[in-house]
Amino acid sequence: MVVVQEADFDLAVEYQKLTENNAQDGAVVTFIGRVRDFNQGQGVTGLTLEHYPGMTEKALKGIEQKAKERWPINRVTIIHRVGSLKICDQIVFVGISSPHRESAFAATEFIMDYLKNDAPFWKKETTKQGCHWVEAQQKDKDALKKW
Amino acid sequence: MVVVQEADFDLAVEYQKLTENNAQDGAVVTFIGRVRDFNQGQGVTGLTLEHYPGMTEKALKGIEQKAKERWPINRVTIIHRVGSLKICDQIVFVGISSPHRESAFAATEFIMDYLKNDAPFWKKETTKQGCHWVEAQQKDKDALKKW
Amino acid sequence: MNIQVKFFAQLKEKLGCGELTLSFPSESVTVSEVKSALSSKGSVWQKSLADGHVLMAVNHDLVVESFSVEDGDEVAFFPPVTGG
Amino acid sequence: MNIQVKFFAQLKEKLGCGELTLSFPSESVTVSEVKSALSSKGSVWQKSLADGHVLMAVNHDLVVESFSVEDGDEVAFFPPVTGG
Repeated sequence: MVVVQEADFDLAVEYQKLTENNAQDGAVVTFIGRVRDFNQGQGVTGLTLEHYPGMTEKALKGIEQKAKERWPINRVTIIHRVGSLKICDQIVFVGISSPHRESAFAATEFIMDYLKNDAPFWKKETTKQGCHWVEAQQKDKDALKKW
Repeated sequence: MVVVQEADFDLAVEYQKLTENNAQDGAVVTFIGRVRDFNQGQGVTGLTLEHYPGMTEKALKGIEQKAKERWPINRVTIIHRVGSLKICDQIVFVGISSPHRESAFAATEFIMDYLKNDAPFWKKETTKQGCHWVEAQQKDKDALKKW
Repeated sequence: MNIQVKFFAQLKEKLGCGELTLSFPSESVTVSEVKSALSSKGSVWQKSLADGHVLMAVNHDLVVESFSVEDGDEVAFFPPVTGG
Repeated sequence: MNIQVKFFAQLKEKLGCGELTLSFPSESVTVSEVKSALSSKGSVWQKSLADGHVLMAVNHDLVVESFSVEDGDEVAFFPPVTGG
């Protein structure tokens, strides 16, 4: 399941969806990305997330599909927020249930690594000195090499 | 933080502890292990978790410490339940917050892999045909090779 | 043929343009030819689109410069993504 | 010297014993010597403890057979663990 929304999400609700009526999956891995107070700017006060409506959903569904082809995972949820966010706000959720922990770990990290490179979202950070677009990082590109 | 208890745990409460007043950690990874309806017995109806009181806490703290020495992770929670559990019950929680997702993923999986090999818990499965001790699996031993 | 072209993030700001329509006499062009047509709009366009890091998508899929674009397609140019 | 010995899970069930106290005339023994002393209690003990998969702990830390045990120590024997 892929969702792109301005609204916040609730980990407990998402965990419930991954596990209700699910007696086959012994492992659930979740990842949550949050707004930090430092990043490429010092003293970040918030950020705005722009995206490419339509392509974001398609890109995320494509990444979900690749993960499902590669590992025996049963339920997958990807939620990415857009719009204005403050420090400590939640940005992204990935949750996966699987019979086996190694698949759940690998697929969750795989989805985050591909999301960071292929899903059309852009962050603009606000600091006390003004705002600037976040630069893409080489280490995110390098993260794909392990897959 | 390491806890061994009979009581259930609540993901939302644990997530809150990992993130409240925490503006430095952009990444939170959680793992939850649950009782499946199949394992080494078909038609598992539940299980009993025996442990070695005193050593369990010490072993888990040792594993937490090893993870903290190896990765820049800030908050770590390990909860393992003991006693009688039913299908779909939660067994184990590992939650980690870190400035970086790669550290959070690696450390969470590292802790689960070492917990599976070094923490003195033993599962006895109940099936319709009776009950039996779960046998340790070679793949859990092999999982340590990646660290 | 007509195609819709979109720009995002830094690129949209630099060009001062989020969306435009382009017409070509031929029945299909490559993404590279779309870039050339856009570059002729001025030095900011030329310079911004020459940046090797600019990503390209056609109908919501990432593509390379040799990808073929047809009538009615939506082509997008944007900087490396930074979500997550 | 006296040591406390504990058994868990399958091993506890096979031996019909969860805990016992052992006395040695010397001031320290190896875990291997503790095993030998226990094995002399009968064939079930001998066979169960000879299993190469049995794990050993002294004062709550996993140890190898050559590890030295002293007065008051707690020694434990148990099968490979299966938590998580």
